[in-house]
Amino acid sequence: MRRFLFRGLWCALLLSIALGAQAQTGSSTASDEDAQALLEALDVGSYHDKGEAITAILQSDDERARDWLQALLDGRLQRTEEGRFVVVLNNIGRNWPVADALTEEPLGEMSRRDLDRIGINNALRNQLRSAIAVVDLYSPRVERRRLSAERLLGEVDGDLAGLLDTLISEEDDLQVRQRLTQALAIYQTENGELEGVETLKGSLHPRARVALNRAANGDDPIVADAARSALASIEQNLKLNRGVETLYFGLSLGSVLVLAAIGLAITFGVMGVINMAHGELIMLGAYTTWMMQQLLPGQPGLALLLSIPAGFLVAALVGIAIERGVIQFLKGRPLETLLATFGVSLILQQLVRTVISPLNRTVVTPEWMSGSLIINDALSLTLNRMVVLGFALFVFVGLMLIMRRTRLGLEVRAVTQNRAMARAMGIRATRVDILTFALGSGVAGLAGVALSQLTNVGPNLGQNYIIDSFMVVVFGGVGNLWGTLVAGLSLGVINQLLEPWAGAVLAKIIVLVFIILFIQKRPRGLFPQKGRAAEG
Amino acid sequence: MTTIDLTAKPRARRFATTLLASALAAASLHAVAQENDPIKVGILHSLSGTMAISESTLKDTVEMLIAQQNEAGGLLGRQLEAVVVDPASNWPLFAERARELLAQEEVDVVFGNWTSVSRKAVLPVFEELNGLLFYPVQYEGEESSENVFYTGAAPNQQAIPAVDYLINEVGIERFALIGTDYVYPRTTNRILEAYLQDEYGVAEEDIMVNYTPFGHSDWQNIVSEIRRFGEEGKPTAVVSTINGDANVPFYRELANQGIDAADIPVIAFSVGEQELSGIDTGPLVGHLAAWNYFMSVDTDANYDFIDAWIEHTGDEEAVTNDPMEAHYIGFNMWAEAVRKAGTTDVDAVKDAIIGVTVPNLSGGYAAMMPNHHITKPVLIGEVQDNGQFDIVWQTPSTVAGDAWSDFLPGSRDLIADWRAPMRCGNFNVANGSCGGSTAAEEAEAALAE
Amino acid sequence: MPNANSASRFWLTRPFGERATQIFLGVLLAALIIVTVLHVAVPRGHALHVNAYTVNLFGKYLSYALLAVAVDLVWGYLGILSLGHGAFFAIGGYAMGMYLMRQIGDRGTYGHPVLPDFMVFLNWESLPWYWHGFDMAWFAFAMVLLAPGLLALVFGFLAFRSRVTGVYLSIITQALTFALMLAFFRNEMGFGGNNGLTDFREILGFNLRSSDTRLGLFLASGVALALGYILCRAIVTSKLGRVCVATRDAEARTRFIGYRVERFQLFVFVVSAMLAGVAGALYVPQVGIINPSEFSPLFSIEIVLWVALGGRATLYGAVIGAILVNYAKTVFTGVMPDAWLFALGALFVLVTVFLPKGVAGLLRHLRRRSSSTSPGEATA
Amino acid sequence: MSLLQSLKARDRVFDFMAPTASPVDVRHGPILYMEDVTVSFDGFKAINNLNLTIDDGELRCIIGPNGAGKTTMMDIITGKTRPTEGSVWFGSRHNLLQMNEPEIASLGVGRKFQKPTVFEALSVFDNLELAMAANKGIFPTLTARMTGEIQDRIDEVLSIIGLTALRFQPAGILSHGQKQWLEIGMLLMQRPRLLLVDEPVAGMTEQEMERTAELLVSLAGKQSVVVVEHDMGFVRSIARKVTVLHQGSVLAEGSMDQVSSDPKVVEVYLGADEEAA
Repeated sequence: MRRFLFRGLWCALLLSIALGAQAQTGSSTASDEDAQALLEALDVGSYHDKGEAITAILQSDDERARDWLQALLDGRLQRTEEGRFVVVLNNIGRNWPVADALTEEPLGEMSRRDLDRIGINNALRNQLRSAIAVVDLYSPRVERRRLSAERLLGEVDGDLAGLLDTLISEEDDLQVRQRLTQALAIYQTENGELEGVETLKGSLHPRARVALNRAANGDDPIVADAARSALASIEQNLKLNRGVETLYFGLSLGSVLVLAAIGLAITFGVMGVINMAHGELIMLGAYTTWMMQQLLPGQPGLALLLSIPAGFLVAALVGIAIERGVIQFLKGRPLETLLATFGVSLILQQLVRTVISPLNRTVVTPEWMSGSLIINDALSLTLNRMVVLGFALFVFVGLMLIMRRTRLGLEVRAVTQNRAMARAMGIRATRVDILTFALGSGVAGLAGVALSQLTNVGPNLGQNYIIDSFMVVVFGGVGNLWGTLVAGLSLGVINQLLEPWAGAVLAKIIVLVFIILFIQKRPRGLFPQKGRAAEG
Repeated sequence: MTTIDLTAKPRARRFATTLLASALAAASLHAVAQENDPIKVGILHSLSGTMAISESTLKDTVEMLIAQQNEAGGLLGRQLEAVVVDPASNWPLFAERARELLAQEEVDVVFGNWTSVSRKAVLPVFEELNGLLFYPVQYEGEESSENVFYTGAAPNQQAIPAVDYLINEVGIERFALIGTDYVYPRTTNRILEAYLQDEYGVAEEDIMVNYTPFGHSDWQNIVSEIRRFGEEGKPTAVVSTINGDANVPFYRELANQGIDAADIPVIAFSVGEQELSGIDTGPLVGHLAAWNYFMSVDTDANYDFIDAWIEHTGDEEAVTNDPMEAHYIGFNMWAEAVRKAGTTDVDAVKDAIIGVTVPNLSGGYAAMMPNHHITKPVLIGEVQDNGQFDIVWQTPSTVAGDAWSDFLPGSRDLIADWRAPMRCGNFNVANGSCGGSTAAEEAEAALAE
Repeated sequence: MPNANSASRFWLTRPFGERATQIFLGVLLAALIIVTVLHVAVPRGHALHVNAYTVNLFGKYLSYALLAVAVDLVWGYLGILSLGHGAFFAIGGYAMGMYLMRQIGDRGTYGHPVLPDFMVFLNWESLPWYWHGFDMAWFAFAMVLLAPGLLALVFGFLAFRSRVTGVYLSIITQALTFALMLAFFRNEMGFGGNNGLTDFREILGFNLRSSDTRLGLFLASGVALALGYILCRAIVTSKLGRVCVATRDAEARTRFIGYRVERFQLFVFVVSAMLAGVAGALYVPQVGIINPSEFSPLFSIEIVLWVALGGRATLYGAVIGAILVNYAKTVFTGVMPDAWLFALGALFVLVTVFLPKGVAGLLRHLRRRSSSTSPGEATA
Repeated sequence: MSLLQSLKARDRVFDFMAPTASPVDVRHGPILYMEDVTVSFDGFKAINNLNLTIDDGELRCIIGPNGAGKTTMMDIITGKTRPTEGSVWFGSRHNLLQMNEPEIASLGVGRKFQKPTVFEALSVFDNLELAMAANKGIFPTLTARMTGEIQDRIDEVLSIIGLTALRFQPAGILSHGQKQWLEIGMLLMQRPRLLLVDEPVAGMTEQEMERTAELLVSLAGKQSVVVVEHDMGFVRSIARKVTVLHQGSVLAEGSMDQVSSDPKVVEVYLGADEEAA
């Protein structure tokens, strides 16, 4: 891999010097024959020859070179039967729209059968990336320069190193300059130069650590000591970051549990209904998200936002249907509600299987939710989970407000405390039941919307969460939102703390056993609450 | 009808009974099968429950193949008739259904099963009632039954070439073996560990192994572990034997923690076109999969197959995958063997099918080996943004399936050969008996304490 | 039927005083005989012939029926809705499975005299301690009773002592079986992980792959069901049975008239668990495999449905329910795989909403005149 | 079977060989002492160092406004609630604070709830049989048989509570009053040394009340009876000695007339209640 890479960089270097020179003159365009010939060279069996061909393309300072390489990288540079090269614009389906690689004019659709890809492998892919990176060092666009600088960390070789000094001095973007300096320092450190070690002090980038390790084992004692001390301080710093990371993992897992369970906390806590179909309500929320994305192709973000109310609505409506259709007949028979709603869950699952598909559905993650928030080179927090965490808290606060501030909340609490009394005071308990159940179900729908960003959207989605949800609710204390929040988050954190040394399976088992034993000690959970449900 | 290898001491008794049973079964089959009534083809794939996702398409595949065969005039002048049952992703039910197919419906051949456990569940039934089972999914090996034909990949037809590719073509030096905790990943990873250390001298600390439960959905910790594992400077790859539903959250987590194929490529053995259809492949581009067939294979045979499939399902988006090709091959092999034998009688077909060669969809040929495994090419594909794989490497010639891995102490010196006179699924070349592994010394070890 | 109190003197013979028991045992016996005759006497291919496959199927139903009876004992008469009885069933099954594994001896694919195949290829160099002794039938069969019993004892002791009741109990029983499922999926546990235990050859020296053995197992299941039924009847018609019903309906009151409720609950719970274990042990050799999916919470809930459908607190109702549902399953998964889950789901809903007393309740409703004073027949 | 549990339980061996409760020592007269008993539910004192002694064979009425702590007091005696301070002795040998409900019950303390609770699914006959004093361990219960003397005992009680006709009917179908009676009957079956009766006549007709009165009076002497009642008329009709509880402690004690003439009592309670009655 490295062998390929360095050769790539070396020839890229020649090119870059050329480009550097041309910065004033502007680059030329090779004649179509030459261009055709250049591409012809790519269409060979051995990857070694392909490497050579790429070098050739780089050296021919053709302004289309970068586009060709990019197309090659994306596997969209293909050849027709009559041997002309085209770039595939969109490769979904059996017929693809293409454009001429040389003239860039669109040629309409072509059948897959008539096209041959110019294949590449990861090695070439790396060569191409680094080559494009070096080209991009000279790009007028800052973000391209950033990326390429990023990529050069630990990939610098002698020739490039010589070049970097000038680049750094010319570079006006601070970030790029820092990266380039680091890249250079790593190169120096690897070659056992003290100044490199100095610059790398406190840098958390893994490549820096690797370089320092090398230097620490190097033969020059002074450099070695410097490297060792640098490493020591870095290790300290890393430990801290790991701790933060694990905590974050725990909280995000916890937030998922809270989301999944909190709707249950309401239906279970207030109405004493054990809704086994809760998981399927979550699933419906997730499918709503998918639906929305189908309706609004190309705008996953907007679709996601819209599916928050939509998901709530869908789930809430189904919830009402369940309440009216089944649960109202089972007043005061919690265990029977368990059985009936379990039946409902089976039906809903199979419904999705037959109506939509037994296969999982693709839910796209919008730009602003993908990737991670980079705190430093060692710690970065994944965005989608951060959003979910925030969302969970938002839902929780929302529910709290509903329970504390609104008329409904008041009535709900009244009914929970003493149904008969509440009735006597003219609260329409049945109406409260319906609304409560709708609320609980709706929240489940919201959970589904969030989960669609983390896991499969498929018929079994619900099943994977129902038991955990019950555990969280019971552990936290039935009908107590705070309990659910605390229970969910703490279980999440416990789980993530255990996982590294116990392994995922054992961690889960330990948590379950812990909950069982805990219930023995405190049969009413963390925050017990008197009320109908509490009588079980 | 056959001679029993006299060296086979421990199994001889059971062996005789099996043959007896098979003779009886065969006789009874003849009793009911008149010349003109249709040949019954049993299909044993889950149509409901968790496995329905993967298996229902295989049922459709076999139905399609049967339809095509009938259009082409059937077999031996008789029409083929599909007998479909639903084991509902429930392992005991698999055994029950298998028994139904063989004892009740008296089918001539069965195509079915996906998971190893379901195969293990039906195995005794097929051996007892002497049926024929074609098993189309890649599996952990370590098995060769007289009544089962393994048209999926054995570890040496998938895992081993895959790491060869990683080491020789990509220059990988560290391996994270990540899998779901069941027998296929366990065995595969043990084979790979042994292989990497023996063949390439990869060091202990350069191999990381991790198992997760089915449908595992929280990959944060493991992925960040992988990230650190890969940050040590050596080029690193993940070898994934993660099963089904757990894949989506896994790849999502990879993407979100910023691990892309160029830094740490993931090569998967259980992720095919169908699985990808449920994932947003954008962030996955460049990750790898090792199979014996990809939908993107550029041959006319394949394009015809795809067109037929799309027509059969009436779904423009319908995808094909490796197990479907396995059934395609298996079905044709069986048909060929029936023609050769001139009858659907199980024992006759069992003898006839060994050595049968039929074209596969990737432009080569598949032959049935004496150990009831077949020859397959091994392809490495890279995920593309359109949910297809782009084939970046392939074995120069086809590889013969190995029932018993050379890299597991227990099975190193076992071979399977179902031709007369050996007729043995676990012949021990060391002590020349048909009685499994080097039992003697291991027995001492076990009894010692 | 005559009042339980005035029934005959010894508690074990009391149940025979009841018509329900007599009818039930009569029907069961008849069924066993008929099936046997039709299987053995009637020639193969004859319209009336019952083939090995069907016998095997019935055998499975009977073991399920025993399981259902066990669940009805705790749910119907004690009011404890256990969502974890699948666990006891599975443990009994594993105990039997381990015995059958050891019986394979050196006939496994690796021909190892001691280690089961899965241990050989997962590189276990020696037998884990908890596998010792299972090569002896008496030990294994004892474990079939003791292992589930012990689990029930410990779990029940903790739960009942701290007075975990109703929904909470149901949910932690669910947690119990879920945890066990995850545990048994782990290959380190040494129970074969997901593949479980399979490829059995012999039981007590009889070849498991012969239809005679299968007939034997079928009859054994029938007998076990009869005995289990009589035992449960004896318990519920005894004074203890009435204490259970009392506990179910008014736990505090029962305490105040001097019964240590938690001990009665524990006793019955353990008995029930043991019955479930036996059911599992009979189930495994007939289906030829035991794997962790038997621990799945969904299965445990399904068992409860059988009981609910048949009718709680009647015992024979449980049997009816178990056989009905499983027969339906066999039929529907065959003819309409897609619609099957709809049917099952609808069954859950309809039974709980419109048929709270199940089929048995329906039957009793049809013939009103029989006075229903035997304990527990009024559902709580 | 319940070996493990028996071992856990402090002071006993296997159920089936557990000794029946050792005789209650009443040589010093009183059968129940409550000394400086205090119960506080997070701060609020439901019982505030209550002192109460009941003599053997005495019939005692306890009255007091709502929240006076009458029911809590019963909970303490029967082991349902544990006091924060103080001591409760049954006779001079048994410390009730170290026993749980069943133990106390089998010692001879019977309790009738405010709201009548009988086993509705069981027949009247069964209800009485279960309540009957006997070894209530598991195996004795499992193997218990119906003997002639038990039959007689049950029939006797049935006639006392006048439910002979309904003996085989499920208790669920009884009227409210009949349930009250059945519950009293169950107390009788227990042959308790001390009966705690919480509002026995709630929801009874006049004549039912009278019969109840007679019954309770007739019981006194053989057993000690503590009656908590709101109905002043009823109390007046049976009371020899009356204790007035107020805010968890004894306000006054004595004959009905003494008590009702006590100004404190009149102030906090009677005055208001007399009009009501």
